[in-house]
Amino acid sequence: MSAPMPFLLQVENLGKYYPLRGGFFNRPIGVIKAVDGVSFAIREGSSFGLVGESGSGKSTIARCLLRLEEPSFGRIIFEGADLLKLPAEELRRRRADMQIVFQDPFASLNPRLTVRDIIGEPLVIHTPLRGEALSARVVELLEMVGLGRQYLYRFPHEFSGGQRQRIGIARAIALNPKLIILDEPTSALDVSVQAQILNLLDELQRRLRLTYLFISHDLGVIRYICDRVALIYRGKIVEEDETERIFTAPTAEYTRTLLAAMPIPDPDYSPYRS
Amino acid sequence: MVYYLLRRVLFIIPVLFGLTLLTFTISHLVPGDPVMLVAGPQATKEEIAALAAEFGVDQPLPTQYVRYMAGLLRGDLGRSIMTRRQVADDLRLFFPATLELVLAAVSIAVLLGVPLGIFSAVARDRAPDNLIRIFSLGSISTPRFFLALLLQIVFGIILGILPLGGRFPTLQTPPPTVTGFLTLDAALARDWGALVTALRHLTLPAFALSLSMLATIIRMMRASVLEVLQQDYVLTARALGLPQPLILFKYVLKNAFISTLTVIGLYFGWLLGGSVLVETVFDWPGIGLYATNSIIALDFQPIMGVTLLIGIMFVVTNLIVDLLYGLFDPRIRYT
Amino acid sequence: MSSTSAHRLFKLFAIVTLLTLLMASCAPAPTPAPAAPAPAKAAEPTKAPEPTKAPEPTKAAEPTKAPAPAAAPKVLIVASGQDISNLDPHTGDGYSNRAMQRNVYDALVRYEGNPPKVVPNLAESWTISADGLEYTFKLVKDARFHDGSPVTAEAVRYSFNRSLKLKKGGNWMFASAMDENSVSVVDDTTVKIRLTKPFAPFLSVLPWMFIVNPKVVEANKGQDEGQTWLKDHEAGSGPFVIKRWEPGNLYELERFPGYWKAGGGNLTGAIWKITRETSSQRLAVQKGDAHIAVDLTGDDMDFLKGSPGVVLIEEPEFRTFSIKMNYQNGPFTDIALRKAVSYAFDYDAMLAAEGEGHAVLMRGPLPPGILGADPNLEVPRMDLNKAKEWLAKSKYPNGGVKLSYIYVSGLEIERKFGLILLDSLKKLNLDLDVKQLVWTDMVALTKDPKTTPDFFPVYQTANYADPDNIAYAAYHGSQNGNWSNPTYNNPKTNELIERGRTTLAEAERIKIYGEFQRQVVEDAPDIFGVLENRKLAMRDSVLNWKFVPIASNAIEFFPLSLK
Amino acid sequence: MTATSAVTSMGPLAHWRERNQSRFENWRRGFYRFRQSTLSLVGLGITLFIFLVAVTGPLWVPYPEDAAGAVHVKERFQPPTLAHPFGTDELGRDIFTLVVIGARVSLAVGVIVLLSAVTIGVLLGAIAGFFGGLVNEVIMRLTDIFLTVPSLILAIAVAAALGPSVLNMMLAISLVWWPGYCRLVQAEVASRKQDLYVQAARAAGASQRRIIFTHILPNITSPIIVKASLDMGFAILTAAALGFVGVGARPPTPEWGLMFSAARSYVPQYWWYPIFPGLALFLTVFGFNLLGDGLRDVLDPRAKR
Amino acid sequence: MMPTSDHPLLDIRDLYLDIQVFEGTLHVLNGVNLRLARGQVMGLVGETGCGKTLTGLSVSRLVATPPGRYPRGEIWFDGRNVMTLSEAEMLKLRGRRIAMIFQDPATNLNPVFRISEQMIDVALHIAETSDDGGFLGRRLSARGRRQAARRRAIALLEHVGIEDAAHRIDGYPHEFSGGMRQRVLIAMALLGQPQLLIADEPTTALDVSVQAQILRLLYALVKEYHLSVLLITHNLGVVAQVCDEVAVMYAGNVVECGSAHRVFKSPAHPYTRGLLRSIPTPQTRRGELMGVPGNIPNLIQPPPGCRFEPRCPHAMPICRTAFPSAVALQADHQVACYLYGEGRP
Repeated sequence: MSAPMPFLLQVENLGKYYPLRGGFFNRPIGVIKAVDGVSFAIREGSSFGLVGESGSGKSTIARCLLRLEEPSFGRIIFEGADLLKLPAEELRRRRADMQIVFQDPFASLNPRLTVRDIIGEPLVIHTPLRGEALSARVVELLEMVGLGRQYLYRFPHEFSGGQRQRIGIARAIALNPKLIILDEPTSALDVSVQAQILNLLDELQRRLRLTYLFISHDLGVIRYICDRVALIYRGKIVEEDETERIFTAPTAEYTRTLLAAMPIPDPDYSPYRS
Repeated sequence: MVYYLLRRVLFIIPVLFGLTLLTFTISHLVPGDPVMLVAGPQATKEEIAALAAEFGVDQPLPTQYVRYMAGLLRGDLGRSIMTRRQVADDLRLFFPATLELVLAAVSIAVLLGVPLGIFSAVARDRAPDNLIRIFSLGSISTPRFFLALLLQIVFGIILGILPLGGRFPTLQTPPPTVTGFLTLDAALARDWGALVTALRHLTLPAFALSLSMLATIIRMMRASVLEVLQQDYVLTARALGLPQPLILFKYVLKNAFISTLTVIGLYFGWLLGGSVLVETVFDWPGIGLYATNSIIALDFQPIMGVTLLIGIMFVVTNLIVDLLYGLFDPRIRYT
Repeated sequence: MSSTSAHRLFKLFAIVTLLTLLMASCAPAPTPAPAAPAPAKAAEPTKAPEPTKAPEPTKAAEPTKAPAPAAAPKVLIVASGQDISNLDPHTGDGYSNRAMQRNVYDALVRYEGNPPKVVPNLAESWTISADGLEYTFKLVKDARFHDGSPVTAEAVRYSFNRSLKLKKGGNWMFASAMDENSVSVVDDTTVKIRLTKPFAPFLSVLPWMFIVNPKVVEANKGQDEGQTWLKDHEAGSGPFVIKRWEPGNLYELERFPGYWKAGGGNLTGAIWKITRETSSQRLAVQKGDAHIAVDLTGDDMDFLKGSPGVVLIEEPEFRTFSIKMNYQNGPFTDIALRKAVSYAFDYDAMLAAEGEGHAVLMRGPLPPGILGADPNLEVPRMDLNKAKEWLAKSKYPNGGVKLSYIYVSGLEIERKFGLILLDSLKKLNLDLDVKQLVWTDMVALTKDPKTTPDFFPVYQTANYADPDNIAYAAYHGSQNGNWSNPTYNNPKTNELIERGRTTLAEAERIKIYGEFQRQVVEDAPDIFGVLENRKLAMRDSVLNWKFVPIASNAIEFFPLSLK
Repeated sequence: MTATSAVTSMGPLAHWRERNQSRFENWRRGFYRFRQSTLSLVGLGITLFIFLVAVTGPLWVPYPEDAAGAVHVKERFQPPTLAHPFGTDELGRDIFTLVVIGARVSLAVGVIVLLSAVTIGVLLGAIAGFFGGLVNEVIMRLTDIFLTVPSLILAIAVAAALGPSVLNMMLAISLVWWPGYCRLVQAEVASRKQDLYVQAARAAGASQRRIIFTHILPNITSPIIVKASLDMGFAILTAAALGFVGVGARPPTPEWGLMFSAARSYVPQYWWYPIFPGLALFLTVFGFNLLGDGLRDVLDPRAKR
Repeated sequence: MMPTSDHPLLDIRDLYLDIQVFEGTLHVLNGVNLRLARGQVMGLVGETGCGKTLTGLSVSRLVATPPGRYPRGEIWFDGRNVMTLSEAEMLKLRGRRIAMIFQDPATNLNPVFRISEQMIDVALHIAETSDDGGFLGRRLSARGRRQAARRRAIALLEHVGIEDAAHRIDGYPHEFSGGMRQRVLIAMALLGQPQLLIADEPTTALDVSVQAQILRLLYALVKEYHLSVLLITHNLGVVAQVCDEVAVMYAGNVVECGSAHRVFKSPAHPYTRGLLRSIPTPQTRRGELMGVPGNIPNLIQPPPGCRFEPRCPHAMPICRTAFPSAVALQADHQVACYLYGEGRP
C-alpha cells in the first residue's frame, strides 16, 4: 500500500432544508431536513459509497454537489476550492471535472438528440472541438464504453437500457473528469447487465484514474465496488468506514438491520426458513 | 380546506381586476361614439355634451375606469347607453335564460357523452368506436350556426314538431318567476303543460349548443377510460375476480370522470360565451344575444357587464371543479 | 347476475342514458299519443285542469280538443325586429317606440286613409287663423287618462311644453315654429297654439305629439322630467295599458277597459314580439305564431305568396332611399364625376335586387305621390355612353379612383346596393371600398365633410305627409353635418325649401317644389334610388286593417279585430 | 484512429445519409402509423384538397369576376344547374365560384391566426415556464385573464372595435388564441425542466439558451403541432362566426361565414345558398380535425390509441 | 375439491404466446413448461422481458386477446385446463382459487376508493360466486352481507399486521406507506382463501428493510394457509431465501428448474450460471463479476433454436436448430440445454 492519496472532494456539514409551507398565506411553517449536516471526504482515485433507502437524502447530496440544488449550508471543497464560493465562470470550468451518471437511463438522454449530440454536448460546451474532430472523439468514447461508431447517429430509443447507460457513462467521461457521481447507475438494470456496467465502471476507473462517488441502495453492489462507505439515514450519516469493516463489523443499529435484510442468493442463508 | 377556499377566492380577485381592465380597454378602443346613437340624428352639440356628461364618457379614461370600478363595488355595472337601463337589471333579466340553456346543454353533453365515451373505449378500434369517433369529430367540426339552422329546418320547418325559436310561446303566460329557469319555475308551479312547452323550446338550442361539448366529452372519456384501463389497480381488480361491469362502471368510471371534470368546467364557461351564435339563430333572449346587440351598437357598458359576468362564472365554475376534485379524488388535500 | 351492485349500477346508467335521449330527442311528438294531449300549436294555451290558474281561458273540459274556445282572449302578436327602447312619447323615436306610444297615448289628431288625412282624435274640431299662425283645438269632453282624470287643455299645454323643453324625439318636427309660450289654455276643453312663424305642415306633425297625464308625470318626475320613469311606464289616455314588459323579448299591452272612445275591434291585448331575423318573422306568420310581421323583405313576400291563411299587404309609402355623394370633399366635389356615376349606376339591378314589384325607382328627390312630386322629371338612368362622356369631362377621365361606400351593419339591402354600385363603377374603372359600420358611427362620420364617405346610402322616412319633410331634412344646407344631409348645400335650393315650408297655398307650393326638384337633379348630389313598398304579412284572422302610408308599421291596434 | 479515418473516408452524400438514417426511420415509422388510420388519411386528403382548391381556384372557377364583386341581378337565385353547380345568390353571383374562392380566405385566416398565436404563446410560455418565479406569475396571470374572458365575445368585441375586415378579424382572433399555447408551453417547459436529460445538460454546464433551444423546445414541438392542427379548424370556425355576426370579412370578400349569414334569410326556399358555404366550412374543419386527430396518435405518445 | 393431491396444482404445458404490436408479432412465450406442487413456493426468475409476468397473467387468463394470442399450450390448474374455460368460469377461479398480487403497491390499489370499499367488493363478489355463499352463508340482507364482508376484511387486515384495522380500513390507499399497502393487497388476495397465489415482484418497489418484513409475512402466511405460491421476481436473493423451488426463464422459455437448493448450489444452464455470477456476493472480489455478455434477443425475430445461443459461451451448431427439450439431471432438477442429456454432442 502506498501513501494515502489526497482528498479530491471534501464535504463539510452539508445541509439542504426545504421549507414546509402551509397556513393561510402558504408561508413556511417549518422545514424538511432532506440533508442535515453531512460530512465526508473522498480520496483521489477511490470509490466512495453512499448507501441509504428511499428518501434518505442521498440523491439530494448528489444534486447539491453538482449545484443542481443550492445547499442550505455547508462547504463543498473540490480540489481545494470551495465550490459554493466560486464565481460563476470558475464554477462552470470546474464542472468539467465533476460529472454525473443518473439512475434512469431512459429519462436522462434527450430523445430528440442523436448519440453524437448527446455525448458531444459536454465537449461542445467546454472545448473547441467541432465537426469531424468532435465525431472522432465521440466515436472514441463510444468505443471506450463498449459501443461502436455504427451507433453515432442513432437516437436513444433505439438502445436497450444497458446500452443507454453506457452512453450516459460516455457522456460523463467525455471531458476526462476527475470525479464522477454515480447516482444509482445500475438499479434500473437487470443483474446481467448490471454486472456488465459494474465491470465497465471498474475498468474505466483504472484506465482513467477516476474517483467515484457511488450512490446506491444495493449493499451488494456497494460492497463490490467501494473502498469506503457511508450509510445515510434521514439526512444524516449514521456510520462511515472502510467497506470491509462496515460489512463485517457494523456498529450502528441501522447498519445491522440493513445488512440483515439484504437478500443473499444462497438458500443456506435464509432468515425465513426456520 | 377553508384556507384553500379563501386563498383561491383571493387569487380570483387580481384575475377579475385584470379582466375589468382588459374589457374596459377594449371597449374604449371602439372608434365610434355611442352617445350619438342615444342623442338621435337631430341632436345639437349641447344635447350631445349633456348626454356625454350624463354617461360620464366626457371624462378621461382613467377617471372613467375608477368610476366604473367604484360602481362595480356597489354592484352597479353602469347603464346601457342604448337601452338606458341598468346593465345589472338587464343581466338579471337575460342571464337566467342563458344559464338554463347552458345547463341543459351541459347536462345533455355529460349524460350522453360519458356513456358513449365509455362505450367507445370498450369497443376500442371496432366499428362502433370508429362510428362514434366520426360522429364526435364531425360534431366538433360543424359550425354552431350551421347546425342550429339545420335543426331549425328539419325539426321546426320540415317536420314541424319543435318550435323555431324563443323560450316560451308569446301568447302564453310563463309560470311565475322564482328561479328564472322556465323549466324549474314551471315544475315549481306544478304547471306540467308549461314544463313540457318550456322543454320543447329548450330542446333544439340546447342540443345545438351541446354538440361540440358532447363530442369533446366523448373523446376525453374514451381516452381516460382507456388510460385507466391500463392502470395496475384495474388488473388487480380483475385478478381478484371482480366482474368487468363492476370494474368499468364503478372503479374505472370514477377515475376517468375525474379527468373529464376539467373539461366540463372549462366548457361550462366557454358555452356561456359561445351561446352567442345559438341564441342569435334561435332568438333566445339571453346574454349572448344581449352581448351581440350591444357589440353591434358599440354599447360598452353591457359588453363589460356580460364579459365580467361570464368571467366570474368561469372562475367560479373552475373553483367548484377544483373543489369537486377533492370530492372525487381523496389524494387531493386542500391546504 | 354475478354481482348485484354492478347490476344496479348498470341499470342506473341505462336509465339515465335513456332519459337523456328522450329529453334530447325531446318531449314533443304532437302526433297521436292520445293519453298525452301535447299542444298542437305553440300559440295554444296549456290545459291541465288546474282550478287555480286564473288567466287561463281554456277550460280543461276535454283535453283532447286542440283549438281555443270562442271565449278566448284576442291577443294580437306583431313580430318586429326592432326593440322598444323608450316609451316616453316626447323622447322615444323610431317606429317600434311609436307603435307602443300610439296605443297607450292619444294625440290631438290621427292619420287615416290613403292618401292619409288628418282626422279628429282628442281634438274633436279645430280652427286655423287666416295667416296660418293660430290653431284652436276643441277637445272631446269625456276623454280620460288611465287614472281616471280628464284629458284637459292643461294636459295638452303641459305635453307640448315638456317636449319643447326636452328637445328630443319628434320635437324637431315643430320646434322651429314654436316656443314655450305658443300653447295657451283657453278653457278646460279649448287649447290655442300660436306659431312663431308660418309652418305649412303643422297639422301633419300633430299625430306624433302625444298627450301625457301631468299628474302622473309630475308624481314620477325625478331629476329628469320623468324621462327615466316614462321609458317603461305610461301616463296616457290611449286604448291600451302595459301588461308585460320584457326588454329584448316581448312587450304586451292589454286593453284599457275604461277607454273614452267607443267602438274599435275585439282585441283584448297585443304583443310586440321581438323577432330579429326577417326570415323568422316570415316563418312566424306562416306558422301562425305571429299575426303580423312588419319588417319583411321582398324575398320574404315572394316566399309567402300562396301561403294559406296569410294576407300580404304591399303598398307604396313615402320612404325614399338614395345614395348621397360627398358634395364638399373628395372626388365628388366634381359635378362631372357625380353625373358620370349617376349614369353608370345600374338602376335596374337595384330594382331587381328588391325583388319583382316590391319597389319603384325614384324620380328625383321627392317620393312619387307626395304633394308636388313631379312624375315627369328627367332623371339619370343607366347610360354608359353618357357616363363615359361625363367621366371624360371630369378630373378623372380615366377613372382609377378608389371611392368609399359605408352602409349600416346588418342592413342586407344596403349591402346588396353597395355590391351593385361596385359592379357598376367597374365599368368606369372606378374602385369601391364597401364597408359596413354601425349606424352610430356612420352618423358620427357625417359631422364633418372630411370624414363623410364618398357614398352614403340613406333611407328617409316621411314622418308627415308633406314634401317639406323630405326636402328640408335631406336637401337643406342647414342640415349639413347631419346624417340626413351631410354635405349638399346650394343657396338656391335652400331658398326654395324655405319658401315651400312657409307658403300656405297648395298650388304655389307645388310650383316651388317642382323647381326644387329640377334644381336638385341638376346638382346631382344623390344617386336617386328606390321607393320601397311597405311590406306587411298578416294572418287572415286579422280584421279591419286599413293601410295608411305613414308609419304603417307602427300599427294602431284599436280598430283591429281577431277572428 | 480507425474511427476518424472511417468518418473522413466517407463521401458527403453517404455521410449525410448515415447521419440521418435514424431520423428517416423515425419519420417512416410515424408515417406508417399515420397510414394505419383510414380517417387520418381521409383528413389529410381533405386538407390537401382544400389547399389545392384554395391555391388553384382562381385559375379555373367559372366566374372569377363574381368573386371580385360582379353582380348579375337578373340571374338571382338560380337553383343548381350545370352552369351554376351550386346555384346563384341574391345578386346572381355563382355560389360555386364564391365558395371556392372563399377557401382562400378561411385558410389564410386559419394559418395566420395560428402562426401569430403560436409565436406569442410559445415565446411567453417558454419564458414563464423556464424562468418561473415572478416572471411566471405575471405572464400566467395575464394568460388566466385572457382565458377567463369569453373568447368568442372578446373576439367579436375586438373585431367590432377595430372595424370589419379580414385583417382585423385575424388580429382579433389571434388576440384570444395565444393564451392556450402559452399555457401549454408553460406547463410543458416547466415539466421538461425537471426532466433528467435537462438536469444532465445543466450538470454538464449548458447555458440557459442551449437548454431552452436544444433540450426543451425540440421536445415540446409535438404537443404544439398537435394542438395547432386541431386548432386550425377552430380558428376557421371562429373566423366564420365573426363573419356570421357581421364583424368579420367585409363584402365583396367571399367569406363562408359572411355568405352563410346572408343566406340564412332565404331558407328553406333557396336551400342551396346556405348549404354550400356551410358544407365547405364543415368539410374544411372536419379535414383539419381528422388530420389533427391522426397526428396526435402519431406524435403524442400519451394519447396512443 | 375433487382431484387427488398427487397431481400438481399448476401444470403449464408447452405454452406459447404471441403478442401483436406495431412492429410485428412478439413471440413472447416459446413453449413454457412449469409444474407447481401443492403447498410449494416456486420462484419464477428471469430478467426484463423474459415472459415471467406474462406466464403469471396467463394462469389467470388476464392477457388481453387481442393483441395476445395463444397458438398452443395448456394450463392445468387443479385438474382443469384454464385455457378452455369461459370468462364466466374464470371469474369463479380468480380471487377465489387463484389470487394475484403485483409489483407496485402504490398503483395496485384504486386511489379514489376507500380500502374498505375495495375489499368489501372483492369479498362480496367472491362469496356470491361461491356455491354455498362462502363466508356469508345464507345471509340475505344486503346490509348484513356487507357487514359480514367488512368484518372479514378487518380480520384479514389485522392478520397481515395492520394495527387498528377497524379504523384504518376506511382510509384511502395514499394514507398508507408502501409496505402497508402491500400488506393490504396481500389481505385482499387472501379474502377468497385461494389455493394458488401468484405474486408478481411483490417487493421490488420496496426498500430492503420493508422487503424483509413483507417476505417474512408472506412466508408465514404460505405456511399457515398451505398456499401454493408462484413468486415472480428478478431478485435471485429473494428466491433463494423464500422459495422451495425455482424456475429460471429466459426469453420465453423455462431453461432450468428444480429445487432451490440444487439450482443455486449447482446451476446447470449457462444462463443460470451467468446470472448467479452477475450478483456481487460478499465473496466476490473486484473484477470477478462475470455478467452475461450481450443483450436479450429481439422477440419479433428470435434466434432459431435455443434463444440463449447468441449469448452463450458454450454455443454449438446444434443450438441453432431447435429449442432443446428439458433433461432431468436429478429428480428435482431439470435443464433445457444441449450440454446435457441425449442431445449432448
